[in-house]
Amino acid sequence: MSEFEPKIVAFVCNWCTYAGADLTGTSRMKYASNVKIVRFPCTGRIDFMLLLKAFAEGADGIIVSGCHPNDCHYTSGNFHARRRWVVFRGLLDFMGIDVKRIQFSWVSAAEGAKWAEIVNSTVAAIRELGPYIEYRKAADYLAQQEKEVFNG
Amino acid sequence: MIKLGFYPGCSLTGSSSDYAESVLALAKAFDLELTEIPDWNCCGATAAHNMNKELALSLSARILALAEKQQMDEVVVPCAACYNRLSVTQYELNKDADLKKRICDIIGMPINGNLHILNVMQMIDKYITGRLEEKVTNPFTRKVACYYGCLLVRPHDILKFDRLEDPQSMDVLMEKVGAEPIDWAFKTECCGAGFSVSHTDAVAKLSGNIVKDAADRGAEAIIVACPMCQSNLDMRRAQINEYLKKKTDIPVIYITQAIGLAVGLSAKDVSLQKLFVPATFV
Amino acid sequence: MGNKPKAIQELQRQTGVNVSHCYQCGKCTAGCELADEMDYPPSLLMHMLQRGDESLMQQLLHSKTIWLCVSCQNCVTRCPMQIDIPQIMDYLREKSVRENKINPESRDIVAFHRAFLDSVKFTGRLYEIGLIAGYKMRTFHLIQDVAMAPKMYSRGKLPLMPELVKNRKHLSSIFFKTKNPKD
Amino acid sequence: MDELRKKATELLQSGDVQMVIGYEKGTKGPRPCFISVPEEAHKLIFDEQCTGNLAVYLTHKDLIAGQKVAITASYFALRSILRLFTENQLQADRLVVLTVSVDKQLIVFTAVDDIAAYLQSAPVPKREDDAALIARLEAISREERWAFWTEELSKCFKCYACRAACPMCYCNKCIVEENRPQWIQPWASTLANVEWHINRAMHMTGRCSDCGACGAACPLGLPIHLLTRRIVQEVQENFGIGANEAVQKDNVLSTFKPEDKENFIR
Amino acid sequence: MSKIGVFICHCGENISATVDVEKVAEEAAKFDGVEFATHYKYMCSDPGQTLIKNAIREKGLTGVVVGSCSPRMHEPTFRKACAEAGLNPYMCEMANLREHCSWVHEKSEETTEKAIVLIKMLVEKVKKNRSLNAIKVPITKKALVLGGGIAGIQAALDIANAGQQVILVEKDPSIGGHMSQLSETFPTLDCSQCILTPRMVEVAQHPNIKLYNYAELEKLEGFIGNFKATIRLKAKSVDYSICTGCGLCTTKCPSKKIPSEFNEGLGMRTAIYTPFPQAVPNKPVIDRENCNYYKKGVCKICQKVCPTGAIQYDLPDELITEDIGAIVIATGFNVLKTNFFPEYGYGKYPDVITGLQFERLASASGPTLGEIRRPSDGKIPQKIVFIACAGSRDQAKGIPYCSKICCMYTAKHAMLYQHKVHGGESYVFYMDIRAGGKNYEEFIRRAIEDDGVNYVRGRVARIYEKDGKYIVKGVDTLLGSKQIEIEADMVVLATAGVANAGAEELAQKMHVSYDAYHFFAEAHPKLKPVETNTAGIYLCGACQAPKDIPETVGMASGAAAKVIGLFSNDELTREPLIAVVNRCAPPVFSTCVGCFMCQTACPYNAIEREEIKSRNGEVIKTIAKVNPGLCQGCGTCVAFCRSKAIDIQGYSNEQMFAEVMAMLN
Repeated sequence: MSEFEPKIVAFVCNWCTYAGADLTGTSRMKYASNVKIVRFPCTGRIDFMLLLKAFAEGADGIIVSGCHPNDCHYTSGNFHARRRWVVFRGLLDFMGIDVKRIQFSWVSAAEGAKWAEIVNSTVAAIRELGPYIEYRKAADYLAQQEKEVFNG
Repeated sequence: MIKLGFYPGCSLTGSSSDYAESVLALAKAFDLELTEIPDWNCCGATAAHNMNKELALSLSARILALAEKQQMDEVVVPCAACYNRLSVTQYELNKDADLKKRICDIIGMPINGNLHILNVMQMIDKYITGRLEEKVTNPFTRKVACYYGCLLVRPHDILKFDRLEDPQSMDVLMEKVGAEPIDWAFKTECCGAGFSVSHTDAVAKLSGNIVKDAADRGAEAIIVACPMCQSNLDMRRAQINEYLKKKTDIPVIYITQAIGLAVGLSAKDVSLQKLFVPATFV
Repeated sequence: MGNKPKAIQELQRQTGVNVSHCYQCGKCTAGCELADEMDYPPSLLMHMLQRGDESLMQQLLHSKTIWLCVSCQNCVTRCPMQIDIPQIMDYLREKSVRENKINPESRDIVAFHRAFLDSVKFTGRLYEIGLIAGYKMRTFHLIQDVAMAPKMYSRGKLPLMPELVKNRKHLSSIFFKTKNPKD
Repeated sequence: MDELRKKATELLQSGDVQMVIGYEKGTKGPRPCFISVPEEAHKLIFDEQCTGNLAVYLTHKDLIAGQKVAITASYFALRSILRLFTENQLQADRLVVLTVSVDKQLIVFTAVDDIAAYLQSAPVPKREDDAALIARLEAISREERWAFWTEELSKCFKCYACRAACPMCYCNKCIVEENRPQWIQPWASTLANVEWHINRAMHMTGRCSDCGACGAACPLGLPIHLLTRRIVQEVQENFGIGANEAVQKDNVLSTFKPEDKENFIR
Repeated sequence: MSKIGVFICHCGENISATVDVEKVAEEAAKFDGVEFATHYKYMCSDPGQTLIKNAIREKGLTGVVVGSCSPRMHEPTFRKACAEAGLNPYMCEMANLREHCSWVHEKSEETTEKAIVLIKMLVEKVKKNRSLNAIKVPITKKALVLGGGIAGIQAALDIANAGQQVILVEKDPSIGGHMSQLSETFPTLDCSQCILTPRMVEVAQHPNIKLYNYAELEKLEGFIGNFKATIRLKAKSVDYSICTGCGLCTTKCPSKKIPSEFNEGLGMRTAIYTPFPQAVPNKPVIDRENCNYYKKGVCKICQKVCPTGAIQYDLPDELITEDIGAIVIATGFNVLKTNFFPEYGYGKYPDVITGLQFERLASASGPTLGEIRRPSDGKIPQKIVFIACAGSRDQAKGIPYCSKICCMYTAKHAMLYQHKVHGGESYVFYMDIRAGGKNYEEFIRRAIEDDGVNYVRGRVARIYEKDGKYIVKGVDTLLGSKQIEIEADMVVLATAGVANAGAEELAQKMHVSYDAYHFFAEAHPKLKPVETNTAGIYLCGACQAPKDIPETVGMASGAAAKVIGLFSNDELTREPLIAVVNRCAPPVFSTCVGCFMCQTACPYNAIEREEIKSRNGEVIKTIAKVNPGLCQGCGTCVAFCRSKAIDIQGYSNEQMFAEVMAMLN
């Protein structure tokens, strides 16, 4: 299991966390390369379906990060997002989907160090949890179906 | 009757028996019951952590463990040095799980690390202040210099007691019993502590500066809450006067003695006669 | 930490103090009670550690400074970089003892510490007569403080019999398990 | 019940409405009926068996076809109706809402607010069996819950009866029909099914009447209504908004409080 | 079939040092839809851009992906380049290979791997991009300047002199800020008031400047070119339309013992007051906290004595709204008070003062008329100690940064002291002398060489009072860390410059970001020093970080130039990255079902109702419509809309979906 390198997708907002991650870079702080960032205008834009898709397509963990409350570039996008995540997490957990694999955080444009810390701690946590095959199994089944369809 | 744990520490059983006696007398007067931690040992004081950190931690750890074993929640530790060592030890163990494990193995006892360690001021604050003023029958109407020493308030972020510089807790209490605490400069400067015997000149000098400033500013007594400070400022007065090249006769009184007197205890009750430099005004 | 000398890395591991944090403002020395007696005042000591070469480390292990430090915490309390100098002092003292490099002029202090610990080792508590006796044996300051003893005794501040901890086995085991090779 | 029939007859005769949506006796329990001539009003029944959520028909454009209609609404249907008003899907002047209270009183609502008031006063029909199942699912481990749901949902063959039965599913293009991008694969398969039901539930946030029609409609009897039910609970527990309240609010997810819970965010 | 061009930048060594750029380009070339892939040392350079342009023309590219630095840095650059080559600028995307890859990972296979994936993601995204056209919105040509210190004054004057309208809002009764408190200024030692006051008057008289003193920003809505600002005019209790500023009231006011803010507590003022003689506007306000009438309900003396009857006790706060096109934040800074320093006596020693207080002592308009006297007893200090870095560069006190101005003004203080107190002895305890700036080092040397100021390298551990002297326990680290004790008559702490109280709150009101110390954050540390990352809001002066006067003035003019530039167009082109509601063929018209829940989700009220009517004018359907002028493109509505009827250009569902898929497959 120690060999296992988790795939982690980060959904971040452009104004705080993306800028924060830029700062991590400009300050040359190092973090695990498992994480790849998808840039959104705002956490309010992040569609929960994208999280499900990420898991289905092989992500073992997900980071969702944006501006601290009251700091949203668009005033309240992050507040809307927060509510969405509350309900979403509740539902996922009820369905037995592993919410421990989704790390939500607020990282401001000034918090380069925090971003590195979030990434590294998440990578470590997911390494512990192992690959999320459980979820993908259901997906593999989907993939097969696809083949059948395509190969007539 | 409120029951509290009690750790006298070595000096209170010897050179500072007067401190112990006055603490107990005061506690009794306000019906607090102080129960000694059974079979307690020395906290290791300066010697231990100067020579061997692990030993220092282990010695203090044993005391903590014993107290916990008695289901003590709060332990009163009058000696500033012991108070400091015990608090620091508990903090270090709580901070570092591996260290805690190592030490617990050495002493062969478990430690939770949730003991409330109270110095005398904290004891008074928590269980006496409320009833203090009304009990004052014989106000301690003197100009006093409250001397805290270094161990009582530092390291600040561990002890979290009073404030960084120019602490106030003793002054506040002394005011309550009718005294007039002076604003002076050496509240937390070190008295030479552990060097009492081994480097007496240093003690004479450091304590000297303290005594001098207090005297110069017209204090009639120096109030302390630490046996080491007391013995250095009091028993070492000969050497101090030598260093200062003048005779100072300002007595060094434990806060528990002063408050004791104020609430009507006799000089005997608080063992005032044990001072080297007598408190003539009493 | 990577490219620092071994000794400094070790120090950092033991004390958690990164000596590079010190920017030599000297506030520690300014507030130190005994700096004027020290051969290397705290801030200078810090700088020697920063330079990190072995000979400087040796000078420190042989220094009076480490034994003159009273651990009053003035320095760390005021240090703008929150550098725990007392921790470093403890570390250096222990190292100095282990490597047998105690400064001759500081023997008294060390002797006192040893006597103190012996007393604790054998009685579990500090037995002042024992302590003084032990100290004098070690230092031959035979007449020092003789004047004081009677005064103390008369004031009941000097019990002639030691108070003993019942479970002394327990204590000696603690001493044994934490034994410092050179002690 | 006679009152109800009398009222229905009236409404149709007076031409106040052209159709009454109600229940009639069916082979196994009540079934929906659509009455457009006074003579048939006698068919109407309304009792505690009548739980199906008739509000679903109110958004069927082909059925309503611009007519004024009356509807006999169960407790949950009333919630749905409220919600449909909030979402601009109904016009008060083209709809007469009727219900029969627990003490068998016919109630004719004259204003939308009256419905809200009634919902507050009237007792919420209990659904112990569901509560029990939810409790059981909460008790077991996450892995077991996942096993349970994947097992159940692997059976789903996407007939969308759940969607058809839901008054809130009135979009003219459902996300499962969306193919740019193809959010959810159209064919039935465990993961696609899971995704579909998560979407269905999420889309119900703050809108669901908790009537359970989706579950009832499922030909395989999958307990999918538990998902929407859970959402209702989440909203209640986390935002303190009850179902009756939620259906009148703008929307739970389009509004917020600065002090909303965020203990899961670092 | 798309023809994508991929351009990998080495960024000198910044990327190529840890990422195998050749390999990345090589791999990228294999992605389907990629027509052309290459790498180059500096893509942003002119030849780099030409490379891209040529490729677009020659290969007929339909999309471009540049793998280089953060898009927050160069997206505009490359989009412009594409446009110049005839490709729609929004068909260009950037992959962040520097900040998010090469700089944060070690050189390794994985790092290069990641870079390749990042490129792939953007390639897949750009395939789904659509050509977009910039949006035009009108600009309200009126600027709001917050803060009437030298920064605000300079910015306001520059903008006004360019013929644009300015509203200047100052929270205090008078403009002037900290600069008006200063005595002489380094390195020229010319009198602060003398150079400032004319500017203050100019502001007051300028036809294009509307000044609101004793006012604060209450609320800010809207966006660049179209802000709506609500300003609170705090009740002055004086009707300025009648008040002649004769000052009679201030002389007659009975409560005279209020510490004067202008004199940093070293002088007193009355309850009805103008902060200082040269105040602009030179009319009083009543400080209601300290006025007898408001406290006890009796007095009204000022009203009795006022010749014009201008005093009106019942005037309430007033809220006004202004349409604004751009904003300049110039709210300045503050300095720590002496009570911040335990080791220096928690502020209990009257003659241990801050540098700003010393300015008042040294100022001809100050409480001592420019003589250096001890606040406690008015004696002239024969021995004075200046302590630099008081709070600054002090992690333990939560201020690890250098306050920048202290070295210079401390030297100035010592110099002034030596000039004013002959035979006086002055010491400066310093850690380093930071005198970067024109004639600054020379200035310091003058203090040391000509005026004989004693510079001692070391920090002071503590100060305590003894027999009317202050014992300063310091150290001289250059004497092998030797302790020194100075018996001083007075001590001046160069206390750290900190953000104004309420800066955080103000930042949140305006949605501009701020740093860990609550200073406002510039959009880019080097290339956008006067912009915030909110379009149309600029900043200048010490509200961004401690600064001296020349720097502040320069920055203020810079911010002003940005505003003037913005106002030089009648309309403003905005990025078309906004939400749109889809439309489709009848009878559906749009998958929007008109529930209008999105309206409540939109922070900008940008969503309107659109009625789709039949030929004979009856409403068939009502659907949502996004007002392109108002939409800021946050996309909250998009994630919220269950029928996916709203999508956002540039971050569309298809684009984001493609990106995620590309990353994981």
